[in-house]
Amino acid sequence: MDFIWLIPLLPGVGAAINGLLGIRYFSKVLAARIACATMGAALLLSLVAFLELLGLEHREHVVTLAHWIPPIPLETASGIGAFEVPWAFRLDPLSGMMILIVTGIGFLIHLYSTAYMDHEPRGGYVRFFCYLNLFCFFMLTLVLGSTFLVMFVGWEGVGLCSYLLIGFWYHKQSASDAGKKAFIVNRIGDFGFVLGVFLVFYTFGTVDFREVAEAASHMPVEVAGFGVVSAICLLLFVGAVGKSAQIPLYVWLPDAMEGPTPVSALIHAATMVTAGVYMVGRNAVLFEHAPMVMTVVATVGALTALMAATIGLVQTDIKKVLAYSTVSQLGYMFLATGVGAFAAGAFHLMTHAFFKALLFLGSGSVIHAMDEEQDMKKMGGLKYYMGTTFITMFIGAIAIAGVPPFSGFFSKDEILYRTFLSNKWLWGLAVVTAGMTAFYMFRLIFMTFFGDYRGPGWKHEEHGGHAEEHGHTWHGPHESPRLMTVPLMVLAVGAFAAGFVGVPAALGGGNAIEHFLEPSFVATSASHAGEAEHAVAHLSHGAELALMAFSVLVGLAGISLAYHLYVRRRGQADRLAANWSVAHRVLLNKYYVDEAYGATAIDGTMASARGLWTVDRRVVDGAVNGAGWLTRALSWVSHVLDKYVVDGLVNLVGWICQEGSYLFRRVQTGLIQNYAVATLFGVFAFITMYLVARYVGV
Amino acid sequence: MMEITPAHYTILSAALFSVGLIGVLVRRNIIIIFMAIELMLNAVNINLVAYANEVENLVGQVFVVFVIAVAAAEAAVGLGIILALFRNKETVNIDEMNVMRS
Amino acid sequence: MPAGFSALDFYYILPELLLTGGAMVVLLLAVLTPRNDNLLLGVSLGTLVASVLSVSLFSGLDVTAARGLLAVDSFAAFFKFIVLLSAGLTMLMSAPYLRVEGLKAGEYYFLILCATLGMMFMASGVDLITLFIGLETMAVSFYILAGFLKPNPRSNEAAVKYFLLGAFSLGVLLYGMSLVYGATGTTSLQGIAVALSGQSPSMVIVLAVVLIGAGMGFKIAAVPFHMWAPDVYEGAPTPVTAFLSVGSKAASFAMLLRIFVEALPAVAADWSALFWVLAVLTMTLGNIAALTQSNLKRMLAYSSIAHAGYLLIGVVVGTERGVASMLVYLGVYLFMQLGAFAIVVAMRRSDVVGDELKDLGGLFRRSPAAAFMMLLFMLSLGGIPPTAGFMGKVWLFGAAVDAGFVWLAVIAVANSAVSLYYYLRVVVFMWMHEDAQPGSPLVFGPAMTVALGIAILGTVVFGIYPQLLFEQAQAAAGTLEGFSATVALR
Amino acid sequence: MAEALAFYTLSVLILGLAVAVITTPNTVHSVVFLVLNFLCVAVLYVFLQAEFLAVIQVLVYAGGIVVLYLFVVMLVNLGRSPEEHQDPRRLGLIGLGLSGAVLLELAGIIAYSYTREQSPPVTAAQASPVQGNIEELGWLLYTDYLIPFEVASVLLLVAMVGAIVLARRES
Repeated sequence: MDFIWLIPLLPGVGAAINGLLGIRYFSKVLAARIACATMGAALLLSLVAFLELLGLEHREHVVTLAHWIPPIPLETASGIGAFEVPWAFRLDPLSGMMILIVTGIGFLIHLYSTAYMDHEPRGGYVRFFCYLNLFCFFMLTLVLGSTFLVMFVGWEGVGLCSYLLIGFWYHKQSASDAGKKAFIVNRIGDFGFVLGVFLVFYTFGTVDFREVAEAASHMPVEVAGFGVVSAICLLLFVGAVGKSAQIPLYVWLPDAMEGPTPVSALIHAATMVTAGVYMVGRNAVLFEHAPMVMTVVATVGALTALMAATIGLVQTDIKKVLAYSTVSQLGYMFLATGVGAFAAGAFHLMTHAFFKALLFLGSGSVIHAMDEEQDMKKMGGLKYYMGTTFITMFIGAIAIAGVPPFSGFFSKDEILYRTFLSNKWLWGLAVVTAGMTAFYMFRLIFMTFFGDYRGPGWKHEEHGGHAEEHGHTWHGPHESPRLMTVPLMVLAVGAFAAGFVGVPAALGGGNAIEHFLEPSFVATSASHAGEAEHAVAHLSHGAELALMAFSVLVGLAGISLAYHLYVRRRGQADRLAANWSVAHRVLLNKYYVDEAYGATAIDGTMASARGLWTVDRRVVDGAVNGAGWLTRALSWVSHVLDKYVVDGLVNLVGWICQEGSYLFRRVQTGLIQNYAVATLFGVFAFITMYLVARYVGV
Repeated sequence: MMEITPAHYTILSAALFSVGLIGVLVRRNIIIIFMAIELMLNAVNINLVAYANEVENLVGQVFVVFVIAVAAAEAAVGLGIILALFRNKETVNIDEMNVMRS
Repeated sequence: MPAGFSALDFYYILPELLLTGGAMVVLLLAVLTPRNDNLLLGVSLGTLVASVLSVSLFSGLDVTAARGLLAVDSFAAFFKFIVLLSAGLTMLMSAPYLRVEGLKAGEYYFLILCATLGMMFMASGVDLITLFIGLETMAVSFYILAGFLKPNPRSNEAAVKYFLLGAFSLGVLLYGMSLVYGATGTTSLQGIAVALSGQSPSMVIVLAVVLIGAGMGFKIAAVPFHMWAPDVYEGAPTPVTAFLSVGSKAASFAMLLRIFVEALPAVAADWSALFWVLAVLTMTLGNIAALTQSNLKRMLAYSSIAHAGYLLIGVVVGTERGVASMLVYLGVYLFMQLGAFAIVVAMRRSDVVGDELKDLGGLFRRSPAAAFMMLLFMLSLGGIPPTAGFMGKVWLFGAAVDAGFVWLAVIAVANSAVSLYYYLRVVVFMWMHEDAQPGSPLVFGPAMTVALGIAILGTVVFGIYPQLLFEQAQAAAGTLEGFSATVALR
Repeated sequence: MAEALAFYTLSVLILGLAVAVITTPNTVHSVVFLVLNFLCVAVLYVFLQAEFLAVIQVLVYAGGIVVLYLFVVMLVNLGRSPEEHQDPRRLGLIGLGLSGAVLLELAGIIAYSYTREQSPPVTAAQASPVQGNIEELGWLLYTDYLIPFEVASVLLLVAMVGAIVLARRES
């Protein structure tokens, strides 16, 4: 298994070849082949490594490649420690799972991109694959790194790639602005992370994950106070918040959708943004010793999940819906880690990687088919044009909505269950979020694939107008090429089946993934035996099943609500008025008032005949109305927070720097004597400083 | 007051130094500014010679020899620079030398 | 031979003698064969190599020579290596530049060699007079070099600015030195330290600390004594700017350390506070002012100001660790800064000035190799692992934390984060902007290739295997005297 | 008493001439005042037992450097006053104020610490085998300070080369 260092290296080599030679010399096909081949090889190696890992007794293997930072004596809390960092990679269950996700999904997205990016000019095409490979290189370094610093190399590297790829279409102002925003926000997170690492070294005298975990496991759990471990965890969590787009640093992720869709799928849904969750999981022992920070993590996670879901309810840009959904699901993962269910968080990370990558790629396929149209109001009825995309995306939506036996059900349910045991309030928030998630995902599906086609025409009179601006003729929505649909199908299988590795005991499963991942979250295999003593409280299987049923019902309610609003009523509305087909443009509650009013006025006789059913429906509608209004208000509040507070802070920092820069430039008048005056002023100020310090006594 | 101590020389030197400073800071003719810098160096020399007299070793005077040598070298180079500049810009006004700024 | 001057003394100044001799030969050749640029370059480089070899003869020693005026120790050897290497890289990148600008190579190389000579005396002098005369030799050479592009008004202006402000700050520096002499009766650093030990430092010494600090602060371009730097860096010929920002800065730091650590440990608390303020001001202002620059040379000037701020951390810390980490940072800074300037020089062609940021537009498509090298230099300057700049920062900031200057380290880390913005802006220009001169790749001559190769090698190798640099720096810092008092007073 | 009288007279002369140097509008007058100033400083050196330096001061400064100044003043003879154009952003007054403040600080600190510490540290004067100021200085320059002396010669060579490079007209 000593070859695991090759896994990150292979995509790195691909990036180097494409970057150094490809941009000048390679054809599109050759560059794509190199990129895909290196990723494919990395995937194979990952599989082999993973299988070998399963055969290991201790489920852990560390490969030290070379010395990196030689021993530097540095002061730590317990005397002078040697700050020594090797280039070391660690394969354990957590990183094993991650490399499979990164290489597997990465490979599929590489394949998908060969077709998706096809209309790019050659230079841009090769550049894209160079960045994509480079990203995989850094991401794999991040997950395999055995110390904080090696992880930091990957951490910064994926940030850089993300920044480059968001701004890939740099001539678009919005794209380069989004890249900048991502960059600035991530700096704030990185600042916390770096300070956290410093503090880790100061406290433990090492930056190796395993050694830190060992040392931390002997420290008392900081139940009552806010000690050094809590400080470390809080700082690390700041880093995670930046990378994984949580409140208050989530603002960059929705904007990041300016990048090409495969990038959104790989970096901003499946892998990079989960790095924060991964990092928290990696330091599970540390976090378990800081219960206060755990509460912070769980609360931030739950609030983010809820807030992003509310925003998702009213978005009409297909990628924006998915982006907010990603933020929301990441919040779920943090909620899980925050309540101590690290395995559940990692499990959700994996299932989410499948279905969210699937949904993003599906949306990419839709956007491709619609000639770069992203507004769902201009779609509709696409299931007749692109069956494969529809079916696979539908599977993804079912998975995320938490319908058994699809993967999302198992992972989400595990999180809900563990949250319920820990904190009922957070559980409430999470359940509401689950309902909203189901609603907006199916709203997306229904708006996109059901109903009537509402996009631009293509058959006769409008034939040239819209399409020829893009330099090629558009023949209406169409199914994407095989290279794009095959990855969709593979991911759909994953989105369906990935959950079976974690069937809970209440359903007769063994929750295999939790036991598999457990060694990564405890200090040593020795303390693994004593795990029972800090095992969490259990509910009876009956109660667990009831909770499960409840959450499934909430999910189904969300779906049926979406169906109610976007399919059933619209069909009815079509018969009532011709302009009804654009009703979804109208805000939710207004839609309902009008609809109910129209229904009672025109079908008045029918209404009286229907009797009780109508009353029922009005009650339901009223509730929906209220909920809709509340949601809108929440969305508005979130939006205002987003725009004026969080954005404001980010902009303020930038503004201060920029204005400071201009101020210094104005001071630089070019006049020699002013420069001499500055020197003299410095002398004067320092002498005065000393005089004051000495004779006035400060 | 009547006994002349090294402090007297030092204060004279400080005053001469400040006159030089003022000359550097307020005049616009580069040549005069340059002369003001020579005044500053002279103030340093007075200081060094006075101290050498006080502490009764000649190191201070040796230092002065080197300061004078450096002053001569700087004068040669500085005037060369001023000449080169004058050929290009036809001015020795320091306020007209702010092409590069901010 | 004068009394008390032994053959051994001449042996110990062999590197300086070789350099002087080489400079004279170059000057003669410039008269005899003025058009033979390659010969002049070869002789100059040969002189540097010979000097490097002779420096390595003494690298393990720790003695004083020439009647206590020069120290032959690892500290001096380390700085001599740095200045000789930076002079060599500067000459290598100058070769194509001189051709394009049509400059006389003989005088140019002669002046570079003489500036290097001055720097070497700054590194090894342990007497105020030696240090001062070395400083002036360097400074006068740079005054001339800054104005070497005679028909160019910007170069004239740079020379005038550097010269006037340099002479001005020299006055301030000398005044401070004269006060020190007056208070102690000696110019020997050792003697000053002995005379000051055991008495409570008088205010005159503190005054001298401020004046010398201001004079040295001018040379290292520390805020608020920095204001000459952006203008002079922009106007001077680009290789001279590179040499100014690396060689001059390194030698000035050597002199600063010698004076403050060896001669003034009695007032360590005072100068440490002074440099704390200077360091914070310098790195913050340097980084923030760099954010909005559009001229590449000017941006690099502000970046070099910011780096002086980081380097000052090592002086503030003042311990052996602090100084050692500062030396590491200087060694790293040498490669990345000179590398970045080498790319700027390579952009200069007969029809293109190439020092504006927008001239880098689309460099990645034009010259991927150059773009990748620039990327590495920028990442290193920004302190991103696994480049050498990261190593330097880790050690430097670690030393600060270690000595209890936690706030200083926090400010420095925040500054590094800010600085990434403008370093990556360069990357953005190279990768994401329209091609500034489509279809005309940069051409590297053999000399430039060697210079860039060395710079890249240093940036990468010291990032992955910094052991060698660390050992040298630690040995060098170990021979600087006066730490015990510093540490006691911290 | 006589010493005091001489000192104060010279001080007034030196400072007065210095002020004249930096206030005269005419550059040539400035140069003349500078020469006179240097001569007064040379006299001051004689009082301080630095005869050799007094000679050097007259020879190098008054004789050499100032002639150089005169040359340059003649060479850059302008059609208009060099002080005609003034940049409004220049902080002349602030500079004036700061100079005054720094002078006050310098003088205050020096006077204060001199009254406080009446015992200036005297290091052992280096034993020199010769008598007389000039011989002693020469001895020191060619033994102890030989290295800086030689470097100074390189410095002067650099200055010479530089002056030629910069002042030479390109053909």
